[in-house]
Amino acid sequence: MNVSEIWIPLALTLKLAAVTTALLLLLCAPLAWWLAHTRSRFKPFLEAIVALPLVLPPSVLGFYLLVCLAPSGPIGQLSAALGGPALVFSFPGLVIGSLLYSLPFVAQPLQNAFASLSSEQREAAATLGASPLDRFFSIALPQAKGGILTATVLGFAHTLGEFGVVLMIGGSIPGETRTLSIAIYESVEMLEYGKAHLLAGTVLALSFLLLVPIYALNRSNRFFQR
Amino acid sequence: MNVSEIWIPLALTLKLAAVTTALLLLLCAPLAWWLAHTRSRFKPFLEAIVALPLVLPPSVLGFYLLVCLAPSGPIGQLSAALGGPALVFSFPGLVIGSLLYSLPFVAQPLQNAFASLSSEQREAAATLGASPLDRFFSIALPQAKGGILTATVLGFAHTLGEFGVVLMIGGSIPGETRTLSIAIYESVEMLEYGKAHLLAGTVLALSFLLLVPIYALNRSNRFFQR
Amino acid sequence: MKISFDLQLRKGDFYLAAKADLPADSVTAIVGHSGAGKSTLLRCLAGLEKTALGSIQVGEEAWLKEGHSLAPHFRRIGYVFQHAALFHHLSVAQNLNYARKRSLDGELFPLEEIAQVTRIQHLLERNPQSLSGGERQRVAIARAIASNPQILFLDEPLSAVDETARSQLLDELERIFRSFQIPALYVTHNLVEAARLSSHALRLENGRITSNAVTRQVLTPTQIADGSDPFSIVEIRSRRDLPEEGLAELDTAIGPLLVSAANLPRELPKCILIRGRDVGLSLSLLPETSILNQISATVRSVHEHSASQVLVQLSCQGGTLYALVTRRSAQRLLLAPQRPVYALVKSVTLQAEA
Amino acid sequence: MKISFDLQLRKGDFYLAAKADLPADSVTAIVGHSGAGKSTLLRCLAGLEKTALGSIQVGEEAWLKEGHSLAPHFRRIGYVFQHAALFHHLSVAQNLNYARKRSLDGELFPLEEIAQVTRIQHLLERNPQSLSGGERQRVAIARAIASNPQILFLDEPLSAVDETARSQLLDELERIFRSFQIPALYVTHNLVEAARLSSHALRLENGRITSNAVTRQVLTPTQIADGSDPFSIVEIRSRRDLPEEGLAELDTAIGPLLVSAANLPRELPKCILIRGRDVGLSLSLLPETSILNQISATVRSVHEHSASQVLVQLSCQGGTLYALVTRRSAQRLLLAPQRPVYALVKSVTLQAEA
Amino acid sequence: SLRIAVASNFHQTLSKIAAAYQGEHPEAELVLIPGSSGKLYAQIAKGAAFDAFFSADVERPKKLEELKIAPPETRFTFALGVLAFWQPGSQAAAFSQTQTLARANAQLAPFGAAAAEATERLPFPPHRTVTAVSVAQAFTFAQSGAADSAFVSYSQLRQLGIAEREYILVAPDLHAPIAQQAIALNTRAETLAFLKFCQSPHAQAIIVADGYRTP
Ligand SMILES: Nc1ncnc2c1ncn2[C@@H]1O[C@H](COP(=O)(O)OP(=O)(O)OP(=O)(O)O)[C@@H](O)[C@H]1O
Ligand SMILES: Nc1ncnc2c1ncn2[C@@H]1O[C@H](COP(=O)(O)OP(=O)(O)OP(=O)(O)O)[C@@H](O)[C@H]1O
Ligand code: MOO
Ligand SMILES: [Mg+2]
Ligand SMILES: [Mg+2]
Repeated sequence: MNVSEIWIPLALTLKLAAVTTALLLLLCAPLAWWLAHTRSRFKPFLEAIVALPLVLPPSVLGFYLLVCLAPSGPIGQLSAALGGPALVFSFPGLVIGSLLYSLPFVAQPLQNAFASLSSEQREAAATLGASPLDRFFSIALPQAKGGILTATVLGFAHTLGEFGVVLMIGGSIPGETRTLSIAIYESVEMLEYGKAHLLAGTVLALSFLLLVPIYALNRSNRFFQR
Repeated sequence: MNVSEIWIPLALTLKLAAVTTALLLLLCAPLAWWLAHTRSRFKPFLEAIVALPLVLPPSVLGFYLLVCLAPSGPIGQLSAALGGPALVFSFPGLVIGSLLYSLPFVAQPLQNAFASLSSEQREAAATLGASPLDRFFSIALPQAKGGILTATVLGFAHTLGEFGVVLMIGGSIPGETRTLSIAIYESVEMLEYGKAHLLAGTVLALSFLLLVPIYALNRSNRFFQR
Repeated sequence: MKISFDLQLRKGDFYLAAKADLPADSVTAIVGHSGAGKSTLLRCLAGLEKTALGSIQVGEEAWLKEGHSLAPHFRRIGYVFQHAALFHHLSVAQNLNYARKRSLDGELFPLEEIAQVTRIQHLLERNPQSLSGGERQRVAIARAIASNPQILFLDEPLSAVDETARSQLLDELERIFRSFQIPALYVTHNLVEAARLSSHALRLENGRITSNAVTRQVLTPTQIADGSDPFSIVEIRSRRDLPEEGLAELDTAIGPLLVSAANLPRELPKCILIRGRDVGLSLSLLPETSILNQISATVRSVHEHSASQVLVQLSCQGGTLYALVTRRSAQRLLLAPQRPVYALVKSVTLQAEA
Repeated sequence: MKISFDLQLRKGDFYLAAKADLPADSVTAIVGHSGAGKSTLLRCLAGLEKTALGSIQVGEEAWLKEGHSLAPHFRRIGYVFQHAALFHHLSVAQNLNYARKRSLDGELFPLEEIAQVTRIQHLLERNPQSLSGGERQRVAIARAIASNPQILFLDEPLSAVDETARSQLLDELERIFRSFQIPALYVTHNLVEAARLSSHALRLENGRITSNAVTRQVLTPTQIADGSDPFSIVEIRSRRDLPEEGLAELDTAIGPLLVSAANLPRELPKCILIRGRDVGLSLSLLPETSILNQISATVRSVHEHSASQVLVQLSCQGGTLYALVTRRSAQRLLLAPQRPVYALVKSVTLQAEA
Repeated sequence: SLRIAVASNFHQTLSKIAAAYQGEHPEAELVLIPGSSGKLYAQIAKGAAFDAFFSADVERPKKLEELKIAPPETRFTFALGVLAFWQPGSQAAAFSQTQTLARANAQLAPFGAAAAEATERLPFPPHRTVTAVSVAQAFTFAQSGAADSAFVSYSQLRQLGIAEREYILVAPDLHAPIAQQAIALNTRAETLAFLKFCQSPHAQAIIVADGYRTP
């Protein structure tokens, strides 16, 4: 087994996880903020909808996504009409799938973190001349750090490990949609246990090496934060 | 397709999700509490370990679990030596697998919720004669309600939808280890799309009907809580 | 400049309905019992109560008008909250800088000066959550000033501050208000503090404004029926310092008064407070005593005050002075309208201090 | 009962090293400037500072001994925090009940009575976060009492409370301390409050205990060099009420004093406060004035106080009284040791009030 | 380049065939995409850009042909699976020793269907059957020790070099043939050329050597 067999899917996986997590944070921040503060009657419905991607098995979710995103499907047609990229068996498609599948893991911790912020300090910031956006970035985000970290870790790790959705709408195209988790899965399926152990070990070690400093960094600021 | 084809796997799935979530909450509460308050140097390592089950594809995690839990594996032998039940192809085995797989979704939101509680009120409770356990139940838990709800929903929903691990260590025995998500997966694989739609629709509708009142309940208390 | 508002707000059982015109170029005190709605009124004016109805006009700007509310960050206020509300994720210095960065045009007081005035220089690198109660409140005051506000809202800013610091901070606040011309709304339950700092005052009772006038009038003893200490607020016309004795001679509405200069702000204060209980009465002049101020006066009326005491309203050269004396003395001195007396005021009691 | 402690605690740059023996059967005031370590000391005694070293002995119980610390919930204390620390997820009534349910044996004050005394009956169903500042502090006091503590720790409990409520709450606290025999440690920056409530006092400065004695002595004007108002604390021996006039005649260490009975607690107070600035001096008796208390005295010493004022220490029948007068008067009356004078004290100033 | 979707169980063998093909046609680029037949089918039906599909069954290629997703008359049987009964670690595999028997789901995998049929006809004692989604998973169940016996594909045993005493090859007459079909998904010359190669004696030899039979 040569290095590129690990390296290519690894790079792809990291890219997918990074893009997905970044997009999810961007998308979920306003959503979570709204959910944390609204008094709308529709809030429980929206919250339930956010949680729904979780309850379907990933490959089934992938199947429905496939139906929607295929060139013949509603979203696929829309994308084609707008001159967008092909959404199945392509990287953009994987991103869409992962976005949907990891949504709850990012949205919910964010919402919790935002909801537990006291309004006192934001009010103080407002009287000091901070606009709502300014308040969000200068007060709410730093104070919600713990929740944002959790959202990021859960979103990133879940995208790393996900393969049901990815396999279905991605199709395991080397270098394009064949992520590390698919490579591991396939190794097991093809009885190449040695390779599977190696790949799984790599992912675990890498994740561990990534997570420990992140958590350590968070911890070192904790004293100041409390 | 007759009713029992939905009903039996559905009942099994709900039972698995309920048992897993309940156990996870019990196990994770002290863990999360400790993580939220310790100043130990090992904290980042433990936090990283808690997140690790996420980064492996579920069926790969399932594979390793299978190796450990099989009668010849270390845990399987232990269980047998202690007169415990068989851990593969059995409900207890599914519970163990789901526990591991859903751990981060329960532990992390709990930890966040606990960490964001101010110590002031617990200190006040201590001076009023509340023991540490009493404080935990009478002050920390109610005030961490939002985080506990998120942990419960994420844990429950994720167990509902999980099938990679379950498939691997459960072996799809009807009424015993064949959960709804496996049934849906199998339908899709068998090109029985009609049945798949029906099953998936049922899960979605049920989850929605379950989640909306839970969130609504949480919301109605929010005003008082803030 | 002027502030006019007409506000309505419901919060549970509590209903605020407050309408007033205030001069917005000086300090206005807002007094009233606990729960009267003082904090709520400030919050409405700051735009923090989203459900407040009515109108707020500050100078040329409409802060609240039917259907339109100016966002809080556009109302150039500096707000010192009753609970300091410091930013926990920033150090003390960063808290000040936060305000400074968002302050608009206009001449700025240097941060060092602000820190010095509020005595927080040694705390700048600290985390707000490690501060003591009094330290926190001083940082909150400093932060509000750092934002270079057009108007300061202060909600009991000195309640956690110890006596020495309080009296010095009062001095400094007074100086800041005056020399930097920052008008202020000042909520306090300390009437003496109110009298000392403000020229105008509002009294709130159960969500309504029950008086709105110059401080002297609002805090007038006969207006205040709540058992708190009655006092007179006497206008000062001019001042002559006697440096060798550390005294100042004030020309006031009730005649000349000798006061310890150290107890006066550097600027000429507009008025001085004289507590009713600090005023004694005599039928004749008393040369051989330490009482330097002996003011010729006429009894205007005598009010019941408590089982043992009466409040005597005196006329002195057209000014009004209140004396609180025992019923026994009143009988002994035959106090009644028109009776000429001397009001005895120890000069040392004349400190304009809380 | 007695409390002995010898505590060390480092918090950043701040170092607390406090050792003292206190009587634990009465109220001990803890005074000192902002940041002196008053709150920190209380927290150590309550067991809330886990890193505190040293020892605490309360009566027979060792709360802290080398290697062993009694958990806070076993120290039967009622703690009123500087920031109320009410439980937000419970209503006011539930907050009280929380404390009540966890209270141990002993006779209990009914919750209704506690609510009435602290004037929070109308707030029982409310959410603590909707309360005004003063309301919160009153609920915190009520909750601490509801826990039926062996000893009360109060950290500036009245700072957010308005004057009327404060004076009434002080009365009630006094009554509670006395009639229910709850000893207390009372942190305040208000020396008059300290003098009124406590029989013993500690002064903290920069983490050290600089005095520890009966209140009279700790708060003695010549001990306090911080520019705060000097006052005398005069022991009361007996009391005779004159109901028809609303007055009470007190037999004190400096002679008989006439005081408004309404200004005295129902119980015989141990001592009365006389502010230096409320004491005038005369060379002769003044029959024709409202000043009822004219006490024959001898000047013991004259201290510089400020540019314009001197503090005169007087001997009256063996008791000590301080008068604050202008330098001008002191010169005019030729005040010097041994000079016989009359101390003039208006009875209405003799209210044991903050 | 050619993108060939292949049922997981045949992936190894097809790699060898592809290598041989590339030996003869150095310019050819072949990308193999393994997966379960059902998943690959769904993807092809939704327009996945594969050039050929090696299924584990007959059903799916036939359906693609019927739905006109695949061109007509390119479908052929490339291999017949050989069913094996495996008892890992045993000295001599015996049906009578079975307690937990793993096999693939009869409805999902042709090996499963064949195993189900064979089970009826062979002398098994009472036992528990656990089903896997694929024959690969059935193999894993046995390999991990979770199940003591399993119906697997002879090709898998060959691939891992399992000792002969541990398994019994099931007679072909005990079940319907496990026909595996391939189909072209377009009529490009390269596609057809490769499919043609797979039917060549060279390829057939590789297939047989890996534990399949040829039609
Ligand atoms: N959500 C609510 N429901 C019911 N009453 C409320 C609510 N919020 C505030 N109040 C009441 O409004 C009244 C005014 O509160 P506010 O904080 O303005 O008082 P305040 O005058 O500032 O008192 P303090 O001097 O004690 O700070 C209080 O009695 C308070 O209990
Ligand atoms: N973590 C810390 N690092 C550095 N200094 C600290 C820390 N925590 C507390 N301090 C300092 O300890 C000192 C004592 O604080 P404490 O709260 O006991 O004061 P206090 O006497 O109660 O004052 P106040 O009257 O203002 O409430 C303060 O100066 C405070 O700044
Ligand atoms: O739950 Mo999955 O499809 O096994 O990632
Ligand atoms: Mg208020
Ligand atoms: Mg303090």
